[in-house]
Amino acid sequence: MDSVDQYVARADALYHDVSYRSVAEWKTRTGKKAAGHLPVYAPREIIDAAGMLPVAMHGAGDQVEIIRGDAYFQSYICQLPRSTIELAMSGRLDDIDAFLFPSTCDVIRNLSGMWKMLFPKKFVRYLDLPQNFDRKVAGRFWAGELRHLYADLCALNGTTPSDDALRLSLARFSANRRAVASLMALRASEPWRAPAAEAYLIIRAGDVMPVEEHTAFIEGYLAAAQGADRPMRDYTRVVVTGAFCEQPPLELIRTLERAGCYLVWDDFTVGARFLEGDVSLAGDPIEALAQAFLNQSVKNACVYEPDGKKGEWLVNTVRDTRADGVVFAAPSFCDPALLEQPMLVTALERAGIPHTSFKYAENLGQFQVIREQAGTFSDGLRLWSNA
Amino acid sequence: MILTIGIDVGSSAVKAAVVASPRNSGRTRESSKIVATHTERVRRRDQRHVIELAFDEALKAAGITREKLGYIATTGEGELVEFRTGHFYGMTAHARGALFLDPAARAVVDVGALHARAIVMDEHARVLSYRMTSQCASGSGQFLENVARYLGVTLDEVGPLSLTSAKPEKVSGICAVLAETDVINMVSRGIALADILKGIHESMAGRFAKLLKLMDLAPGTVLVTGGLAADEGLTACIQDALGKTKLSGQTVKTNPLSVHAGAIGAALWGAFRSERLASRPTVASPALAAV
Amino acid sequence: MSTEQSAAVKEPSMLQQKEMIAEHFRELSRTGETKKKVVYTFVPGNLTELLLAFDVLPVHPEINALQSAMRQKAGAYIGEAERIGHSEDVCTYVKCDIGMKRLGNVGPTGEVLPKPDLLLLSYTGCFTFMKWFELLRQEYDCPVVMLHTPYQGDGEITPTMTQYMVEQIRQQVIPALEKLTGKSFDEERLRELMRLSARAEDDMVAVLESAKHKPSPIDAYFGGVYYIGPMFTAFRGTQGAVDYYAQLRRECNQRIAAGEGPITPEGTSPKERFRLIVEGPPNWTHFREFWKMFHDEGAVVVASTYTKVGGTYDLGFRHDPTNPLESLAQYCMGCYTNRNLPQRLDMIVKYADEYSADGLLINSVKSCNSFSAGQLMLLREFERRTGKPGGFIETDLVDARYFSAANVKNRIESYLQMIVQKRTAGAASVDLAAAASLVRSLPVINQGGAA
Amino acid sequence: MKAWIGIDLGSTTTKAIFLDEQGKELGRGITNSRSSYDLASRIAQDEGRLAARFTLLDRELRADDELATHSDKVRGQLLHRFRRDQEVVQLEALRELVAEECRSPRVAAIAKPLEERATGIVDSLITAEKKPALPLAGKAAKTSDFFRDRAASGFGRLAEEQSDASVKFADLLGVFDKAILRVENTPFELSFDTRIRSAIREVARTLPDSVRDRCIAAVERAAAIPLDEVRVIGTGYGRARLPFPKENIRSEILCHGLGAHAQFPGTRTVLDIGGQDTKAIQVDDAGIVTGFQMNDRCAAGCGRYLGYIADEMSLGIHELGPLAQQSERNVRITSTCTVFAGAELRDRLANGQRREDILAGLHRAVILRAMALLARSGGVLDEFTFTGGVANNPAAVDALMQLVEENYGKRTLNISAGSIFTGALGAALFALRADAAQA
Ligand SMILES: Nc1ncnc2c1ncn2[C@@H]1O[C@H](COP(=O)(O)OP(=O)(O)O)[C@@H](O)[C@H]1O
Ligand SMILES: Nc1ncnc2c1ncn2[C@@H]1O[C@H](COP(=O)(O)OP(=O)(O)O)[C@@H](O)[C@H]1O
Ligand code: SF4
Ligand code: SF4
Ligand code: SF4
Repeated sequence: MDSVDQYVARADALYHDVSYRSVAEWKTRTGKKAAGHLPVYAPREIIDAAGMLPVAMHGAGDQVEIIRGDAYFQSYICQLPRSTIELAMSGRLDDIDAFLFPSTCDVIRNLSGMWKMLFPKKFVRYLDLPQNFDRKVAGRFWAGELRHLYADLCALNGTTPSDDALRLSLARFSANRRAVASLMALRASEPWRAPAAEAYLIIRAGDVMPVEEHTAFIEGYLAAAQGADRPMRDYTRVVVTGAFCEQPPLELIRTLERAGCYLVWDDFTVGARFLEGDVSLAGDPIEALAQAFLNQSVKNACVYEPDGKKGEWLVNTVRDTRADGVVFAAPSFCDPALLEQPMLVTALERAGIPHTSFKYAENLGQFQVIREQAGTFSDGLRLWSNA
Repeated sequence: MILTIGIDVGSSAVKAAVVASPRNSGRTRESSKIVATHTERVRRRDQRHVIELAFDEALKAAGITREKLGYIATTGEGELVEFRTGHFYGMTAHARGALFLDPAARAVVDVGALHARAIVMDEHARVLSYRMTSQCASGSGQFLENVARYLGVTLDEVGPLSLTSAKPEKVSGICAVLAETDVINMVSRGIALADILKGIHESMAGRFAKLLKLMDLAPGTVLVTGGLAADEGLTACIQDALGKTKLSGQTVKTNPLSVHAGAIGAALWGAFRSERLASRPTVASPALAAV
Repeated sequence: MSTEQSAAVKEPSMLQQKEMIAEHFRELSRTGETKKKVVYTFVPGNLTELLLAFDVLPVHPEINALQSAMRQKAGAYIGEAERIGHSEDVCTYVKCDIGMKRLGNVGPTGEVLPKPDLLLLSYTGCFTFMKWFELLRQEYDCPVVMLHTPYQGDGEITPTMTQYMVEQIRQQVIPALEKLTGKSFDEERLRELMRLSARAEDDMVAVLESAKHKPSPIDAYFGGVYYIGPMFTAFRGTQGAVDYYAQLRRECNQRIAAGEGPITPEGTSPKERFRLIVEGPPNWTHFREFWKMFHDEGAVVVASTYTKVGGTYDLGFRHDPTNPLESLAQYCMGCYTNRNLPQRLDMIVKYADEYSADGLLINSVKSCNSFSAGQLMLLREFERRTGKPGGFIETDLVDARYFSAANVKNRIESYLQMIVQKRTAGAASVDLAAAASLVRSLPVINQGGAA
Repeated sequence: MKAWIGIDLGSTTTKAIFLDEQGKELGRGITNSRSSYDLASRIAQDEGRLAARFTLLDRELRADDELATHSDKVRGQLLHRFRRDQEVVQLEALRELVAEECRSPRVAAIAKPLEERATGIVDSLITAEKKPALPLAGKAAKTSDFFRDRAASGFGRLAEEQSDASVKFADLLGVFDKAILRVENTPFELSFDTRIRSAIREVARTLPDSVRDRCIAAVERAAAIPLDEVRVIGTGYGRARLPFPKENIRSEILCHGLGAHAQFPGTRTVLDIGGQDTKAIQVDDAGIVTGFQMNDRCAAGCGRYLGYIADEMSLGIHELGPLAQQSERNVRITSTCTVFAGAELRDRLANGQRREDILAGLHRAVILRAMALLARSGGVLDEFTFTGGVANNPAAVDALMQLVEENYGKRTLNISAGSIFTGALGAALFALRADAAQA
C-alpha cells in the first residue's frame, strides 16, 4: 500500500499539470479522444460511455500568468473564463477534442460562443441543463439533449452507441460517487485525518483520471489516511460553500485550516458529486440519467430550486456534519454564488447558525485579510465555547 | 496577578502593551491594569528587529523582565513573532481592547495603515459581525498619509486643520490614486487645505459609516482604534457621517490608548487563555499548534 | 424603455406613450378594488399576450429598477440591498429592485406597487432572472411558475427546444394562470391579441429601420429605448400599442421628408457627423448626460442591440396567431440575449452594412454578464470582419458609482476623433510624412528584437 | 521664427514640445503636474521656450564653419550654467522656506535644532550644486527631471543620517514637505536674454581669440530672433482644464499614436504607460489610430505604482529600474493596487526577500497589467513602440521585452529617449497640421 504522502504527491502533480499531459498520455495509450467540460455539472457518464476521457476543467488556479485571457474579459468578470482561455490560447488544451459548457451561468454560457469562434475545428456544445424540474416535461427535454450529445460524441470518437456501454458508465460513476462520499464522511467525522487541502487534491485527481482508476485511488488514500498518525486540534468545524465553480487557491484552503477551521463539508468541485446516490440501472439508461438529474441532484446556486425551500439543504448539511458555522467563500463577481448567499444567510439565521463570508479569486496571492476573517470567526467560536 | 504582553504587528507600526490581571477573572477583565505601552514605527526597518525593539522597550517601561510574563500574545502579523505563546486575530483583539478602554463600546472602527474595518460586539467583547474595506486601499491610513505629504501637511496637523473647515470639498472617485489626482486638481483650483482634508475625511468617514450601517448596530460608543484614531478630524467626521445614516444612539469616541487597542486586547485574551491552558494543558490552540 | 420623456420637444407619440404608461400604473394601484391579479415577469421572453388573455396585470421589475435609476433613487435602494447582505459584485437591477421592495415598493408614479400574485419566471437569456425570482419568492412568499427558455447554444432553435417550451406553456404556465384567475384559457382571445401584436410590430420595425436614411430621423439607442417601451412591456397586443406605433411611424416619415435628425432632450440633433451602432444596455443614472455626449458630437446611433432584448422583430419574427403557443415559444427563444455570441456578431455586422455605420461602440455594463461576457471578443471580431473601428466604454445600468463621466467622455471623444482621423487620412498623411522624417532626431535608446 | 506647440498635460508630468515650420523640434520642456495645471503648463512652455532658444543658438553657431567646431562645448557650458543657476535659485528659495517652516509654532519645542539641521541639509545641497564640476557629456549620472524629486532624494538621505531622538526624521521631512510645495508653486523666471549675455562672456573666455567675438555676436543674434507661437494644441489627462478652445484639444490616444508614428514610422502598436493610466494603441502605416484600450477606473499597475515604491525606499523614480535590473530571482507580486505597493514591499522585505528581486517582481507586475491591455487592443504587432514616462525605466523595458517575446515572438521594440514626450510631440504635429491644412 502506498503512503498518504505518495497519494498526495500524485494528486498534487495532476493538480499542477495545467498542460494536461496526463490526458495526452491517456490518449496515446488508448487511441481515444478526450472531452473537457467546464464546471459545475456535466453528464460525465455520457462522455465515458462514448469511450472518451471526461476531463473536468477548473481553470488554471494561480499557476499561469494571465495575459491573453484578460484580453477577453472586463475586470468585473470572474477569473475562471480568463484562465481557461489562457490555457487554450497557449496550446495547453490542444489535446482536448471536445468541449462541453454546462449552463452554470451566463459567463460560461457566453464562453461557449467564444469557443465556437476561437476554435472552429473543435467540438463545442452548450449543455442547457433543465431548470424546470418537472419529471415529464423537463425529463423529455433533457433525455433528448443527452441522447443527441451521446450520438455526437460517439460519432466524434468513432464508437457505436450502446445501452450496455451507458449502463457500465452509470455503474462506474455511481461507484466513484460512493468513494467520494466516504472521503467526505471521513472529513466530517475525523477531519484531522484528512486535511482539507489534501482531500481536495485527492478529489480533484478525478478531473483527469479515468473514473475506475480514480475510485481505486480514493479508496487507497482512505485506507492510508485512516492509518496515519495525525493529532487532533482544538479547531472549529465549518462548512464552506460558494466555491463550486472557480476554485479557491490551495493556499486559501490551507489558510482556512491554519486559522483554526476544520472544513467538515465544502462544495469545492461539487460537480463530481452533483448527483446523490446511485443512478438506476433499470430501464433506458439515458432516461435514468436524465431523471437522476431531476430527482437526485444536490442543491446548488447554479440550478433553480423549484420547491422554494432555499437554504434548508444547507442547514441540514450543517446539522449532519455537526458544524459550528458556515463560511461563505465565493469567487469575486460570481453571480450565482453571490446572489444565492443572502437567501442562504436568511435560512442560517433562522436556524441560529453563525456564518461569515469573503470573496476570493483563483489566482489570489495574499491571504492576510482572509486569514483575519476566518481567524476572527474561529476565535469567536473558540473563545466563547465553554470548552 | 499575572502579567501578559500583547504585541500588535502592523504594517506601519508595532504596538506593544503590558497588562496586569488578577487571577481567575475569566472573560471579564475590568480590574486588569495597563502597565505600559509602546509604539515603534516600522519605517523601512526590518520588521523582526522592530518587533524585538518594541517588546524590549515595553518591558523596560513596565520595569519587568521577560520571565515575568505569563503569556506573550500576538495579533496582526503575529506569525513574525517567533517567541509568542499564542495568537489572536485582529478583530478579536481590537474588540477586547476597545471594550476595556471604553466599557460602553459596542462597535469599533479600526483604521490602520492599509485596511479599515468595522466591528460590532456585545458587552463581553464578543465579535458579532464585522465588515472590512476590500482589497482596494482607498480610504486607508496610507492614502491619507500620502495625500498629506503632497499637501505638505504633517499627520499631527491633519486633524486640527480639518476641524477648521467650514465647506469641505467633495472627493469623488473610488480609487485612492485617482483621488490623489482629484486632490491635486483641488489645489490647482485654489481650494483651501483644510477643506480638502475635511473632504477626504468625509469621504473616508462615509465609507466607515457605510460599513457600520451594513450591520445591526446597537446604541453605545463607537470607539475608533488604530493609528488614525489620533486624527480628531476624522473622528468628528465619522460622528457626522453616522448621524447622517439612519443609525442613532451612537457616540463616536477615541481614547489616548486607542492606537494600542489591539495590543491591549491581545494581552487581555492572553491572560484568559493562560488560565484556560493551565487548567487543561493538553488542548492545543491553533496559534499554539502553529508555533 | 422608459416612461419619462424629458425631451424638450414633445411629439404626439410621446404624449401617447406617457398616457398609456400612466394608465397602466393607475390600474396597478387600483387592484385593491378591481381584484385584478398581478403577475411579475421579465422583459425578455415575456408572455404579455397570454397574460392579457387572462386579464392579469404584468409588472416588470427591470423597468422599475431602471426608472428608479432615472429618478435618482437607485443609490438608496442598492445601498439597502447591500446592507441586507447583497454583494457589490452582482447585477444592480436585482439589488435596486430588492432595495425598492424593502423600502416600501413605491413605483415610478409615487404609488405603492401591488404585490405579485404570481411570479412568472420567464428565464430567457439571463441566469440572474432565476436568482432574482428566487429572492422575490422569499420576499413575497408567493408561487412561482418556471418557464425555462432554452438558449440557442448552437445558433438554432431545434424541435426539441420548441416542444419543451410549448409543453411548459401548455402544461404549467396556462394551468397556473387558470388557477390564479379562475378563468379558463381562451385560445381565440390569445389569437386576437397576437394579431394586434403583429400589426404594431410591423410599424415598430419600420421605425427602427428608418435609421437607414441619411440623416437618420431617429436615435436607435437613446431614442430607441423609448420606442421599444410599449412593445417590450405591458402593451403588446393592445390597440393602444397599435395606435402608438402607427403614430410614431408617421412622425418618423415626416422627419425623413423634412430631412430632420432625431429629437433629443437637447433639441433636434445638429448635423449628423457619425453613425454608430451601439451594443449593450444604456446607463440609466446618467442617461441624459450620456446622451448629450453623443448629441454634442453629432453622433447618432443608427442601430442598437439593446432594442432587441425584448424580441428580434427586425430579423423577421412576428407573433403568429395561427400557431399561438409555438409562436410564443419562438418569440422567447429569439430574443437577443438568448442568441449565442456568433449570432450576436452576425447581427451587428449586418447592421454595420445595412445602416452604413461608421463603427461599433460597446457600452459594457458591469451588472450584466449576459450582455458583457464576450463583448471584447465581439469588438475584435467586428473590426476584423467589417474593417470599421470599434470603441469600448464601461459603465453600469443603475449604479451611479460606476459611471465616471470624465472617463466615458474621454473614451467617446477619443473614439470619435479616431473615426475622423481615419476619414481624413488620405489628405493629411503627406505633410505628416515630411514632418515625421525630421522629427526622428529624437535619439533612440533601445532598439532590440527582430532583425 | 514660427513655432507650433504641443502640450501634454499628464496626471504626473506636463510636457511641451516646440516644432518649427518643417516639423523639426525646436525645444521641449517638462515639469511636475502636481501643483497646478496652469502653472505646470506655463513652466513646461517656459522650459520649452528656453530649449528652443538653445536650438536657435546652436543653429547660429553651426552656420559658421569655424564656430561649429565649438558649438557643442559652448552650448553645453551655457546650458550647464543655466541649469545650475536655476537649481541654486530654487534651492535658495527652499532654504528660506524651510527656515520659515521651522519657526512655525507647530514645532516650537524643537525650533532651534530643527532649523539648524534642516537649513544645514539644504546648505550642503547648495554647496554640492555649486561645485564647479563641468558636465561630462553623456557620462553625467542620470538624475530626475524634477526639482522636487532631486531635492527630496537629497534631503531625505541627509535627513535620515542627521535625525535622532531630539529631531526626528518625521520632523525634518515635515518641514521639507511644506517648503517644497511652496517652491513648486513659485515660477522662477530665468530669462534667456538677460542671463545669456553675461554667461556667454564668461564662456567665451575659454574660446580662441579668433572666434570669441563672432561667438558673442551669434549668441546675440539668437537671442534676438522673435519667436512667433502660432498655435498650441493640448492633450493629456488634464486637457479639458486648459484654457484652450475645443478645436485645439486632441485626445491623448491620437497624440500618442501620431507621436509614436512620427518617431518610428514602422510603428503598428504603441504602449503608453503614464502616471495613472495605461493605453494600448494600434496605428496604421499613416499613424492613424485603428484601435485602443485603456485601463479602467483603477490605477493599479501604472507609473504611480512605481512612484509609491520609490517613495517608500527614498529613491528617485529613475533609480528604481537600475536597482531592479540587479535581480537574480523572480518574485511573484500579486497585489497591483498602487496603494498597497509599499506595504507589499515591506512585507516581503520582512520575509527576507531581496530588495532587487522584489523590485523586479513589481516591475513585472506593472508590465503584466499592460500586457492584458495590449492583448485586448489586438496584440503586439511589429514594430512596437513604448512611450510614456515608464518607458524611461529600464527594468520595465526588460520585463516588457521578455513578456512580448514570450507571447508574441520577436518584435522590434522602439523606445526613444524622448518617450515621455511622445504625446506632446503628437499634439505639436496636430498643431502644425491644423495650419498646414488651412494654408
Ligand atoms: N498622529 C496621527 N494622526 C493621524 N494619523 C496617524 C497618526 N499617527 C499615525 N497615523 C496613521 O496611522 C497609520 C498606522 O496605523 P496602525 O493602526 O498602526 O496601522 P498598522 O497596524 O497597519 O500598522 C499610519 O498609516 C498613519 O497614517
Ligand atoms: N526618469 C524616469 N525614470 C523612470 N521612470 C520615470 C522617469 N520619469 C518618469 N517616470 C515614470 O513615468 C511616470 C509618469 O509618466 P508620464 O508619461 O509623464 O505620465 P502622465 O502623462 O500620466 O503624467 C511616473 O509615474 C514614473 O513612474
Ligand atoms: S465562477 Fe461563477 S460567474 Fe464565474 S464562471 Fe463560474 S459560476 Fe460563472
Ligand atoms: S482603485 Fe485605486 S486604490 Fe483601489 S485597487 Fe485600484 S489602484 Fe488601488
Ligand atoms: S444580468 Fe443583465 S439581463 Fe440579467 S437581470 Fe441583470 S441586467 Fe438584466
